[in-house]
Amino acid sequence: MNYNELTRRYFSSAAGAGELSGADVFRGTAGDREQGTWVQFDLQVREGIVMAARFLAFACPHTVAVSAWLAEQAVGKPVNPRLPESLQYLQERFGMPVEKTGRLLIIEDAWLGAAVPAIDYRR
Amino acid sequence: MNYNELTRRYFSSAAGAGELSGADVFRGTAGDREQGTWVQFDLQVREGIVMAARFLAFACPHTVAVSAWLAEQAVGKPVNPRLPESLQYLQERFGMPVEKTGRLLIIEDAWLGAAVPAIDYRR
Amino acid sequence: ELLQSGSEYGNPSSTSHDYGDVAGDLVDAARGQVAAAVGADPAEVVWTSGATEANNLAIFGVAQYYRERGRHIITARTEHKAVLDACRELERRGWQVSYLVPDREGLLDPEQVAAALRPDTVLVSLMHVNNEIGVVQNIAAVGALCAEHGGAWLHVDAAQSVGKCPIHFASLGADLMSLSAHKVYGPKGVGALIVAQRGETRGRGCVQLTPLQFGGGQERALRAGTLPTHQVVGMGLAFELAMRTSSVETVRVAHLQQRLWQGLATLGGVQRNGSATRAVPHILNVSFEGVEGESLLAAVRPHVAASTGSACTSALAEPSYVLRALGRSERLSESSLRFGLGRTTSEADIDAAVAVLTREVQRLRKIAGTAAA
Amino acid sequence: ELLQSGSEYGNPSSTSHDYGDVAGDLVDAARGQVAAAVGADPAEVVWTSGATEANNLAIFGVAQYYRERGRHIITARTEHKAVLDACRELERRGWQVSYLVPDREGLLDPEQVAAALRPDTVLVSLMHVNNEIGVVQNIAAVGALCAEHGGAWLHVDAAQSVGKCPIHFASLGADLMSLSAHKVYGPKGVGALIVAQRGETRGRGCVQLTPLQFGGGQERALRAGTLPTHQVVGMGLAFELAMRTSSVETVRVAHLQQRLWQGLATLGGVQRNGSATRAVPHILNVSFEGVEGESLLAAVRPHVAASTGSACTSALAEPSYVLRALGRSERLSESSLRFGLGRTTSEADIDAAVAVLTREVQRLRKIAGTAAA
Ligand SMILES: Cc1ncc(COP(=O)(O)O)c(C=O)c1O
Ligand SMILES: Cc1ncc(COP(=O)(O)O)c(C=O)c1O
Repeated sequence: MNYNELTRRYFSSAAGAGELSGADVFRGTAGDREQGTWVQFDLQVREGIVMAARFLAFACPHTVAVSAWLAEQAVGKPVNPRLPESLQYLQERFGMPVEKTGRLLIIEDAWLGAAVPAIDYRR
Repeated sequence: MNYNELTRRYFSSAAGAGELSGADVFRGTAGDREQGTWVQFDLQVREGIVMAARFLAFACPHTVAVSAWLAEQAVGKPVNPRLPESLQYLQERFGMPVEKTGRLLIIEDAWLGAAVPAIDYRR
Repeated sequence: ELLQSGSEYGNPSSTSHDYGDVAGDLVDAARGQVAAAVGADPAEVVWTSGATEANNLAIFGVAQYYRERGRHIITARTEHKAVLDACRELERRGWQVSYLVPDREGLLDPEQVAAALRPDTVLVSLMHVNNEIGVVQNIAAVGALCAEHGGAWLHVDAAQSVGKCPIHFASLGADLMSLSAHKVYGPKGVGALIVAQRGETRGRGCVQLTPLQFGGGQERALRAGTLPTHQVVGMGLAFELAMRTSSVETVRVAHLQQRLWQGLATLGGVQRNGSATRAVPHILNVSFEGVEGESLLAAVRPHVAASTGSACTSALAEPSYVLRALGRSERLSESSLRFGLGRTTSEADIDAAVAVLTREVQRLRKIAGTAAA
Repeated sequence: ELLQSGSEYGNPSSTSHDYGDVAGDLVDAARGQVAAAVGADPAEVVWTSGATEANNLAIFGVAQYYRERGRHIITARTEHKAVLDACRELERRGWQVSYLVPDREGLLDPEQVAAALRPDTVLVSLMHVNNEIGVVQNIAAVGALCAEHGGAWLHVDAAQSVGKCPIHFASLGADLMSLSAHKVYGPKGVGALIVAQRGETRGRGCVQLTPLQFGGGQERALRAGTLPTHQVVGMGLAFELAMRTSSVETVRVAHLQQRLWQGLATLGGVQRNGSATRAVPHILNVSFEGVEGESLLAAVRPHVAASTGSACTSALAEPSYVLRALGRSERLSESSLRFGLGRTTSEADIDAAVAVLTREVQRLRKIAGTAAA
């Protein structure tokens, strides 16, 4: 398997790996380690702004990289009820083979699992 | 096909190749060019002694070599109603594959075709 | 690399080694070189251990895959043993094979193929350039007939074509084409089967094959086994060089062949085998009357690299079945020599060969008592 | 040589070229080297394009030849794909195949073979050294069972054995044995099938085979095709070197393997795959808990040449069927690495590999949230 530069960079740094805790932390998880892909996002949200974001991923390098990127870009912005980019765009940017589309959906589920309650909470 | 030294020597010199003529020349032929092997011996015999011997052979190198050797060794000796050596000995000396045993029989036939009348003539 | 992988150079089909990546690039480049040299698409190249395997893969592969559709195959008496022996084996297994007989020049008339095609014909296997006499068959006409028939795939043994005459897979209308590296100055033990992928455009699907060897899924799952990178690279280079030089070289070789034939013709009692006009100049096959075959070869072989019969089958030391198929007698077939002319052949080589042959044939005719013949 | 022959180096099966004579001598020498290294007779060596072809030739060759005697074959779940895929194809063609399941250590009990043998069994095909986990099967015991049965021939895939552990064809009671050059530091694209010729002494004739590829009569008419002299010479040399160095080398490699395993074991959550005692030391296969397989490979591969699954089949990127057959879960099979240790591996390499693996597995476990696992 070959990985593009972006994927390699986020896979090897994986800067935002970890967990957060606290009353203002919203967590979303999706997938199943036993099935080969599991992703978790922790978003710390204050007044609608993402103060910190962490991820965990038992997953392939593409999935790790996309998750790491999502966590990184979220910080400092209003919490977003959708992914910041389309799945197709992410797939292209990270050079993810089509066979892995299902893993993008797992990422999306985990993301929404954290972001949607955060939004709801604000309301 | 590999040939031993003796075969190579007699095949490439083939010194006694040719024909003889005259009242004292006895000729024996055997085989058939169309079948792939044909041999002829001419023996010039005076008072029971082979004065000259020639051969012709449309044949493989082994057959040519054995024929050339037979013609050469005969000269100066009493005409011999048999081959001077056993077929087995010739086969070994000239490194002739067993598949070619039939060709030795053709050589023998041609030889006897010349030598036997020469003997009969002497009697 | 801290620990070595199982193999020295990596497995080009492996996606998990860096070695593999480099090897894969080299193999892809070679695929491109071979494809370009024969007018095929790189994706159509299936590497094999030689044209023998390619021929067997084509014939058994089609026969096995289409065995429910039909069990009739058309080929010719003058094909390479790899084709003929595979067909014989299929006959033992219940297939029927029509063996076309060429004319006295070694040429087939496409009408013979048309007449032999049956509803249950699944394969026509014919060679492009004959390895013993150099004649070139009209494959494109046969390709048209097969396309019209609809059910018969066309396999072409082109092992002798590359570098000797133009060959363009896509234009031949063939579905399968066998290639060999060592006939083009490449390494022995590597070849390819070109397997068409453009069948759709001709109104029927692409040809399908049952593999000969299984395990590992390499080469579109058509040919399992670890790819020998160095061999494949050698074949690619050889084909690229052949393509670059062949037109200039062909003119030069044609001149040499002319010179060789004219030199030998002055001997008298010599016959040229195969068409002189519809042939590549790299092969000259001559029958010498009045000399026995084995002696002829033994007399000239220390000096001239000629062969009797097919160079590939002479272990069996039998008269050439190709010449026999042209109507030559058994004797004359045996006393025939095949001369290969190529890159390293010079005019001086030709003149020396003519001198040796003239001397030795005359000597042998004297020994055989056929000098007047 | 005045005129060149058709091929660059002459055809070793050709008896009519001087080139051919030299090539034939080289091939004979290589035949002797290979035979000596594996306890076979030089006449029993049939050259092939690798162990893939050798396995296919053995399996299809026996099945086709003895198809009237019986159509049952015994093999194991942990065999190489070349064996398993050939058996699957035979199943499609109407044969029956019993796939033995090894124990959790990867070992077969000869009793399993005894229980699977049927009157119509024509072939037992088992490997000697497993390519993924290195375990060594008790082939001699199976050989005795086959001899007793009388109708079942024994084929051994010994592609991974030479240079790694002693192998002696004549003592194994096997009838057929597959070899590969590139697993012994030889060239890719060449191997051999050893075909026993000493059957008479065991009260039944020798094994017979229907060839896979026809044409030309080379290799006792069992394998047609131009022999690649340079490849075969390379294989002969590789086998001779393997034989000379293997006992010293094996001790050294065993020490390195020990060091590697102990280094990795300190990580915790690692499992060794396959028997540690009945195995060659050149292969270590380890499952890493709590990390995903593809990421594991991606993280270590720039530094350590390890592979997942069989090195030969990883183009397909599926969890190792060998580890699955040992009862490992799909996940754990995916997050397993196979390390190959050999001539060029040093202690420093091992220590560096342990360092990289420790760092990366710990990192990935942190990312995966499984660090405590
Ligand atoms: C026309 C033709 N087909 C097939 C072959 C066999 O090719 P290879 O030696 O690559 O197996 C040859 C001879 O080499 C040939 O001349
Ligand atoms: C046990 C075993 N059998 C067969 C093969 C296939 O050998 P080759 O690559 O020579 O076709 C391999 C892998 O190379 C192997 O490890």
